Amino acid sequence: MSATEGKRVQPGAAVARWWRAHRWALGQSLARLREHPLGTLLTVAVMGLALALPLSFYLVLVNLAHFGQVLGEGQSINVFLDASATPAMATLLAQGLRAEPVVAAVVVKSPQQGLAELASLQGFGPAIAAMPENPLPWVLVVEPRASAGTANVRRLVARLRADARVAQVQDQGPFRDRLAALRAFGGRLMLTLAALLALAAMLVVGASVRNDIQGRAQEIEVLQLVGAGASFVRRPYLYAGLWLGLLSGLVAIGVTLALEAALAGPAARLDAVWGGRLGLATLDPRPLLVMVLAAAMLGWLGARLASARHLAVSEPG
Amino acid sequence: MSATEGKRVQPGAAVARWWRAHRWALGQSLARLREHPLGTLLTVAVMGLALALPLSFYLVLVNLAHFGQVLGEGQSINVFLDASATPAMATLLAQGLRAEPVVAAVVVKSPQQGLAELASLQGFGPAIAAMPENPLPWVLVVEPRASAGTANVRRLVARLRADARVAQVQDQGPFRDRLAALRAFGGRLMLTLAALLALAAMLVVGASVRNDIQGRAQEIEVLQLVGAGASFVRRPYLYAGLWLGLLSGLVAIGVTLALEAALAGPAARLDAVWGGRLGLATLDPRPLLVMVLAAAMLGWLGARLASARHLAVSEPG
Amino acid sequence: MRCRMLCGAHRNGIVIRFEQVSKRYPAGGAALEGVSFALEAAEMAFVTGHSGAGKSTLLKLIGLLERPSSGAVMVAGRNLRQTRGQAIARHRRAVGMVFQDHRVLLDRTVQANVELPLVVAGVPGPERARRARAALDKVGLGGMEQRLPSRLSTGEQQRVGIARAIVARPPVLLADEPTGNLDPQLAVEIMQLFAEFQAIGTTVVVATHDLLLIKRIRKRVLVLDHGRLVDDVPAGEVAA
Amino acid sequence: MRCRMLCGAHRNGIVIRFEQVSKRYPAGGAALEGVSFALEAAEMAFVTGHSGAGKSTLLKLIGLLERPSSGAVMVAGRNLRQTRGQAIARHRRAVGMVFQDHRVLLDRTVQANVELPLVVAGVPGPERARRARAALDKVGLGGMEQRLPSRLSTGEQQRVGIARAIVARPPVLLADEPTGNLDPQLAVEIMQLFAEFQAIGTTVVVATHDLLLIKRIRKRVLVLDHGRLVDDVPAGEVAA
Ligand SMILES: Nc1ncnc2c1ncn2[C@@H]1O[C@H](COP(=O)(O)OP(=O)(O)OP(=O)(O)O)[C@@H](O)[C@H]1O
Ligand SMILES: Nc1ncnc2c1ncn2[C@@H]1O[C@H](COP(=O)(O)OP(=O)(O)OP(=O)(O)O)[C@@H](O)[C@H]1O
Ligand SMILES: [Mg+2]
Ligand SMILES: [Mg+2]
Repeated sequence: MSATEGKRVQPGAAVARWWRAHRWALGQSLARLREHPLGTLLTVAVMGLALALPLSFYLVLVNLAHFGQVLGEGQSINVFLDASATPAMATLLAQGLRAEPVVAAVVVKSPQQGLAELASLQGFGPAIAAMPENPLPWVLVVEPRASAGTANVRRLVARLRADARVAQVQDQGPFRDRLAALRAFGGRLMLTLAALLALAAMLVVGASVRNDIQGRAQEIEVLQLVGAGASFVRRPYLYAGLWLGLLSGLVAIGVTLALEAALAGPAARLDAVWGGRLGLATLDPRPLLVMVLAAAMLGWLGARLASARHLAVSEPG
Repeated sequence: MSATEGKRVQPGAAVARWWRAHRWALGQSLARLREHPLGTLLTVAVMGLALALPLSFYLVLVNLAHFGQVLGEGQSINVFLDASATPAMATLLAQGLRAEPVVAAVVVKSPQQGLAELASLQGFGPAIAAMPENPLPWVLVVEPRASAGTANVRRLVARLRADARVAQVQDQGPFRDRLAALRAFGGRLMLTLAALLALAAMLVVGASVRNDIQGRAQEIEVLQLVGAGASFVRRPYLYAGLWLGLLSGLVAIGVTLALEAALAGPAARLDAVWGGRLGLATLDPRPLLVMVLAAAMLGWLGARLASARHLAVSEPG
Repeated sequence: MRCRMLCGAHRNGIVIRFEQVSKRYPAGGAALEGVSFALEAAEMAFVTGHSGAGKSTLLKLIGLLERPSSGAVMVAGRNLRQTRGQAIARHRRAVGMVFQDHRVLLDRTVQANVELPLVVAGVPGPERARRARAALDKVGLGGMEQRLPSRLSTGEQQRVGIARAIVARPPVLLADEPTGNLDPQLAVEIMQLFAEFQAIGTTVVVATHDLLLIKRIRKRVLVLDHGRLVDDVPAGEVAA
Repeated sequence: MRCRMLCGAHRNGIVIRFEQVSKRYPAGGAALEGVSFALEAAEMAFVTGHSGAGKSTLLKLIGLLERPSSGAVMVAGRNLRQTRGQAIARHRRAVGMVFQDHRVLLDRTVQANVELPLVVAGVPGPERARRARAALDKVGLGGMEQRLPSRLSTGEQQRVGIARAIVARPPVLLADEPTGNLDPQLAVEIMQLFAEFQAIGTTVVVATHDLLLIKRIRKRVLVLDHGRLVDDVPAGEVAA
């Protein structure tokens, strides 16, 4: 009598039915995207852009960090030892400094080296030649690690200043502070914008799936009226959300690559003036893959959230 | 017999009818937004965010330009004159340089001033005191204008080097090049992102109005069936687009202000390390007003574009 | 405004004329095939025939919702083939139509639905409300002005559609199966309402499959069969 | 699956029972008021009454599209009050329903529309197509499988809705004004189709205002008036 009576004895019928239901939902979700090519395109474009921007920001941030390290390189600390300091004392102090976690490298400059450097400066040659004895002290040129915090470096400078063997410490602290502040500002700016964009992407997904469901209110109602359960009704939307997310992820990658290409010129010039030391990072395939998967998940989740609300009408009034 | 026969003799009836039609469209457009508060909110939020980002970028760009100027300040050119140069020659040359469009200021340093500066350097005091005569030449410290292109500055440096009265020119050209490259990169990055975001905003407006119209396809058809003309049918959507745009513009301003507040801390720290010379720009009300008007126009335009396509079905089949 | 189009031909001569009209839809066979007839001003006619015979198509051609594939549809002496753009809207304002699928907006109040043609015609608010109430009273929906059609029975929705068609008192009234969801007594009342409109000069065309009703009301009957006009019975000759 | 719910009560005893059922909609008066009756398995009944009498409401209560404000609706011996969630979907799969407003999806082919209940039931593709074609043949739409309902006449759309209701051969069949857009001959054919279903054990309830049809088919008649059951005429006593 009933539609399904004939199937009941068949083995594996439940699996077959499950597979049929999913295949149908898959077909529906694809048909839906194909039916409204413009709408699909628009949604994918908007969501893709929204996702491309945080991805691009991520890349810029990675490069900025690198850039900051390169800039930080030149900012060494000059430690002038006391005039009474011996060569052995200088070597000992340098060794101690090299063991500090904050320090990347230490160069020891003898008074002779200092005088030679001074002599090479414009106009001083005759003056130095005329000097009766070398007035310069031993100097340690300390290069802090790029990763060392400014506070740690400042502490080291203070400790050196307190050292009895040290006559004076010449530190470009203000410059290092500026650089750190600049990087903190840039990082915060980028993070704030990225958070806003992620929010926008979520809103776009939500709005799109919500619109799709609203446009199909009649279809959903009919499915419910002919006895479809909640999961059956929801399935095509979840698949559609998944596809939209996937496509958006691909668009995001495309846009990011295009952005990279557009910025390649200025970036290369930037690198050139720094003598190629910036070594600007190219796109790592791993974050891209993560991005596509995250986008698909986001689409699915958006569809799930949007459909949960609409399927509440299944209950009779 | 007909609905309107009674009105025909009344004076000013056409104006009254025009006003009634517009009032009705206004009411409809507002009712429409109120009917779907969530959808309206979502659209306004997405469009607002999309508009907030270019606005924020604009602000950052303005500050970056300012910032670049401050950084550029310190980058003066030292012109060492020939040892045979007289004080009059130095003054004359300085006057000529001050007339150059590239030059912001010129400071003339006598050999005495130079020696005094050198003496104040650590460890040189005794050496200089022991010198039989002053070996230093006259020096002109030339400060280029921040707005001068690096190429122009480079040309000036080359001209000075070729000058017979000049012994040597000490120019931090590489640094100036670096700074210019950095600013070009930052500017291009911001402009590219802003263009992408403006595109996204347009897409969002288009998608939203298109969805609204699609959701009202039945209503539009009924209006056409009872004899509404194209402009009558379109009007509520145009008004709705206008409202959405206006609201989005306001949201954009709100987000931008929030962004500014969030960045106020790091920006202030940045300014502090530069000794308050950055004077970070606060929001100028004029671009904000322009933004709101542009957003409203954008909404209206999006509605117009989206409705133009849908109203083509008015023709009988 | 609408009288520019229809009032001239109103009380004298032919208002609707079909000359060898055929209609073929892109995705189907011939819905109408060589149909010719003429209706005078203040005449009322039924169009009947089996499901798919072409009744709705005939009414849609008069209301300019469709255009003929060949032949000429003349309304008030004008060939509608030349009607374009704004003139289509003007034509539709002069033709009140009850749609077979109601076309009532489910999310607007009953009153807002009925007022629509008046809004389009630019009638002021208070007069709109008064006339909408009067029309709703006539179809037995007095007191339901503020209800949403989604909360009405199907027959009640159908009557909202009827009230909307008559509210602007158009010179031509087309009704497509207006009583398909109404009980026999109400159906007769609605037909009498249409007859009243006819009496004050309105040209009325009603598509229906309700033979009882046709026999009761006794107006001219056009019979369609697979798109062809197979019979045209004058009002006097309808069997009781 | 559906037989868990209805097959037990199938060939013996009561399938549908109303006990003092009242229904008040939030935004209206009482649509049903103290209605009690019982329908046996393989029984066929008409529900009639004026527009707004409560016919659709009665069918919606059986199909679990609405819940009663008071009283009990029992289907196959179960009080539907306890039916929740997945069980509602299961109940609806066991009840084929023709909706007064058709509820046909205009942007899916006729075949896709008719196949919907089979898709939901998990019937394989080829069998779905075969059964959909058979159902469409029965309502006189053979050959229209690939048309879109938006390109059909209203009566044809209505028949798509009828084909969809019968395609899964449900043990209970509810039809709300299924012939409102059909010509008299087709209406009789559709009723005979329902009678065939009754003959193989289906319980059939048809809401209609077509008195001619009620007289021709001669089944039990429930008469509603302003929500009250005012008459219950057994099949044998219907006047010809
Ligand atoms: N969702 C609803 N909300 C409020 N009132 C409703 C709703 N549905 C129906 N009604 C009211 O309940 C009453 C009965 O409605 P019902 O649809 O059952 O009538 P019906 O007998 O099917 O009428 P028809 O022959 O016109 O289809 C009507 O007065 C109607 O206005
Ligand atoms: N838009 C369309 N595209 C293609 N074919 C159509 C379209 N509209 C109607 N048809 C076909 O034209 C024929 C006549 O349709 P029409 O709607 O005029 O019939 P009808 O007499 O009103 O029928 P009913 O009584 O069922 O409403 C039908 O066979 C129908 O399938
Ligand atoms: Mg029709
Ligand atoms: Mg009903």
